[in-house]
Amino acid sequence: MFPHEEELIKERLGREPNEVEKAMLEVMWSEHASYKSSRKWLKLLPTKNEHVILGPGEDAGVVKFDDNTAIVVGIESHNHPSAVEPYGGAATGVGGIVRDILCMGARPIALLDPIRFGPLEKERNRYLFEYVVKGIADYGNRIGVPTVGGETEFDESLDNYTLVNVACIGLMRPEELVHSYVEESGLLLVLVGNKTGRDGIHGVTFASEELSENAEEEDRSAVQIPDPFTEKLLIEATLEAVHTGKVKALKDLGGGGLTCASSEMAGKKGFGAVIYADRVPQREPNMNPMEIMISESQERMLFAVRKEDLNEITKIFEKYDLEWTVVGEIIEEPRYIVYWKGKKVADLPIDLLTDVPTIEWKAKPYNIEKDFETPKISSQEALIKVLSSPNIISKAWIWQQYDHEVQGRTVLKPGLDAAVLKINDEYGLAFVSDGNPSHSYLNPYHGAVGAVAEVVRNLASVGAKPLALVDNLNFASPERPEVYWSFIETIKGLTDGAKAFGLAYVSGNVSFYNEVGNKPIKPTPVVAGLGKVKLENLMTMDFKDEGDLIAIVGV
Amino acid sequence: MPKFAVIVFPGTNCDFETVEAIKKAGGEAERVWYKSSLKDFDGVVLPGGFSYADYLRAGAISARAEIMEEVKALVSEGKPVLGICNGFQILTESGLLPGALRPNKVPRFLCKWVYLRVNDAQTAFTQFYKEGEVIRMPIAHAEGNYYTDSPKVRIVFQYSNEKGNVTEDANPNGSLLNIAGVSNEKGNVLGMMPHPERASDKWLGSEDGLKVFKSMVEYAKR
Amino acid sequence: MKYKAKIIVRLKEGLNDPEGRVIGKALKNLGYKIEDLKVPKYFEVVFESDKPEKEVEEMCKRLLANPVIHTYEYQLEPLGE
Amino acid sequence: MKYKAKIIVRLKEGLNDPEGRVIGKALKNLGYKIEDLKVPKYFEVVFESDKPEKEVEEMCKRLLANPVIHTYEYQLEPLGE
Ligand SMILES: Nc1ncnc2c1ncn2[C@@H]1O[C@H](COP(=O)(O)OP(=O)(O)O)[C@@H](O)[C@H]1O
Repeated sequence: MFPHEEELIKERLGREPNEVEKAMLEVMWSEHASYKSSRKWLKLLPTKNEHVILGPGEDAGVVKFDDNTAIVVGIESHNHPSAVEPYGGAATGVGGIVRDILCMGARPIALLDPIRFGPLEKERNRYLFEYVVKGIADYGNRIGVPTVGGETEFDESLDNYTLVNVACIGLMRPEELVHSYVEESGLLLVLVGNKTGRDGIHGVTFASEELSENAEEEDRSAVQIPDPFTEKLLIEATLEAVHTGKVKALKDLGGGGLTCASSEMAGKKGFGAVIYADRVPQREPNMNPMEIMISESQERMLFAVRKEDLNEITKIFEKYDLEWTVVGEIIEEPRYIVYWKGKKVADLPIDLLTDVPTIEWKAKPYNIEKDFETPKISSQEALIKVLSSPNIISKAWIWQQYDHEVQGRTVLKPGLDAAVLKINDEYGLAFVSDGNPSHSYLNPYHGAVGAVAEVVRNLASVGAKPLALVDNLNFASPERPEVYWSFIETIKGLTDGAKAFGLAYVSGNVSFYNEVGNKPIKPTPVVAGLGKVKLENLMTMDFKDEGDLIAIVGV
Repeated sequence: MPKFAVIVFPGTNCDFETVEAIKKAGGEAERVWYKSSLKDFDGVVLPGGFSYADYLRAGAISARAEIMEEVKALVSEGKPVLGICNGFQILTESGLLPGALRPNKVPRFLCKWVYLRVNDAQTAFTQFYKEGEVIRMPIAHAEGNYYTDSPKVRIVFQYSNEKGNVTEDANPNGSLLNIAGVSNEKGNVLGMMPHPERASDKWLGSEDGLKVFKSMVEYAKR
Repeated sequence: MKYKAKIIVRLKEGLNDPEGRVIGKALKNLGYKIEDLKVPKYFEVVFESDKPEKEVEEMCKRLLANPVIHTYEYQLEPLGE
Repeated sequence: MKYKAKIIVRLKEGLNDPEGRVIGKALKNLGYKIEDLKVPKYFEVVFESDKPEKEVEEMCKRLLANPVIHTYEYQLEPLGE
């Protein structure tokens, strides 16, 4: 939090926040939770058209496929955690986006993994690469959601670092959509899934003596051990609960933990919440209310249900051996109140948590485009160089570690222009992601337009008509004027690109502060797209018959 | 119509598509949570997935579940019991089939399409195939490396090349004798690592697997 | 009484061990002179029992080891009440 | 000189341990009174070295353990030439 924000909080609250309140505010006012540096610009993106059932604003977007079928889609980054602990970071990244899809009431049916690394010549980069892939494989495979495509890129600028983005789609009947906010008071808040530990409580946010005795603890708090076993049970139990029609609101616990999930759930339509923090099942001894409220322990979901339905819903959790607890209640008054062993330890106007002012940083254009001289090598040499580049070679080593066939829908499998999933006997859904950071670095506007165009071309290449887009914006510190400028240019490019094709963004994600040894990463917008294709019209890129003519179309 | 239980353990994940394949083959099928009973079923399928996340050894914990006692009873009544992938691992771990499934020779998960040679067309699950027939379907496993020292095993499927030759190159996981599927002596219990349910729809790349289910349904009618 | 059992489950002699081989090779690539590397499974179990020997044996036989491919050994130490 | 190192790699205290939890529960279901079950990683490495201590330390740090989530310990015994 910046000093002027602390001042503002004091002013709005009329007093100093206490320790627990301060911790919750720190989390909610963080860039990650509040989108304070990006929100203003994201508003430029087109988000509505005839395909969009629900645009950005909740855990994932919803797209109309046909009258009886809706597709839920979202994308997430897990860059920092994966750079520290690639296996756990990448795996929990998968877990997080899958729960985002799940909490709209949809069954997750496919994943894409755009991943980026430094050059493979270095031991550390190889380690990051191998374990990011293993983390995605182990998690996706164990929860039975196929990873059907992605992108893999190696670039000097990512030495010692990694960008791990994951997109997920889910399938549901439109009438089963569950929102992430409540529209009535008196609902019980039920926390389901894993016990809460000290995961994800960052050393940077607190004076260190409050957090832990030694420095290693702080590292440790940045990583989490993935638990796909519990996640799979959560998927099945949640869908069964949703089918009862008695889940009034649903959210997963991600960044910001219980504080974020419950305050957003309550505050969106002006309600409040009371949380009894001591009721939260704890994995570690001697946890305090602050730790419990902001812990980012994985594989947890928050349900809002009416009192009279509690029994029916919790029986489902018990069937799946999932631990559940009523941790609080929705109240009429728009306040956020936390109790600990009968004592009130936090009491804030709820909008102080959910209504965070935006920040506009200084933006400064740069121009590094210059004329390019064609290297003087033979075309044969050039061809071999290109074909043997890790960026071009087959990615089969990766996707063969992913169960890309589970659930029995994968019609076009990894290795083609886009994956296609069978949705019914007649139609399939095409799914693809693209990004070109080197292009974006040279010219962020054109790089972004290019990413959109590439998605659209890849969808068209398999015979699909584009339906909707999501975007994941991986950038360095927005406090760097050049970075902030490139971010704004990127948004403009994404906007114009989508408008040119009549497309809308239904969800997205922003990840700032991606820096390697104090050097900013290249602007890295990743765009993922959905398309609808009649199975009979499917097209693949292989040449079909001898004697067929080959043509190039375009400029 | 014979009715099959498709048993769902915590972490099973091929249950829905397995039910679909059985229905397509002319049988009735129901997902059955592992805490329930197998009364009124004419056969059982243990589908693929990661029961108990493969912790300890793939299939080890599910094999000790109470419901496996009922499965054993059905087996001795002569009813068909099919284990696919994780289901195969559960069958060996529970002693219903001899041998063990060990980590692949390259100890990583491997998902790809393979050819299989049908070595035994006399079991409850292969009667619609011909001996020596070559079929195509995907594998997706990390522990599919079959090992046994028991002579009491019928080799039903072997990894082969496109022509049906059982070669070293065609062996994806290091299995003894390229074994991809085995049955008990009586032929009413089959375990196989490849996924016939993923090769039961023309859009998914092959319908070669459907005959496993058709054979099983036919057998259960007797 | 409470006990702690340290249980090691090994592959039977003669069975190949892909996991040990791969990790051994990775260490060789890092420059070490590895002659052999094994990755037995190892469990530390704290449990309450009147007949600890018998129960540890059972746990190994019934679940922790697979007699087709494994042998096992263990150490048992009393932890008090 | 040749040495054998027995290396145990543990998850740090407080971290979620789904594997230990699930296996422990499976033993409970079989009727044992399990209070705690852990599944540390365990390696037996035979290697040739002049500075065995230093090299085992390195192997742990570089490959076998991840210092962010693991602690490790080892025993080293000389095996002769
Ligand atoms: N990390 C990954 N996971 C799964 N599939 C991948 C991954 N990386 C690349 N692929 C697949 O490899 C194929 C080629 O990818 P890419 O080189 O990015 O394609 P193109 O250059 O044609 O856009 C695509 O089918 C893509 O989905």
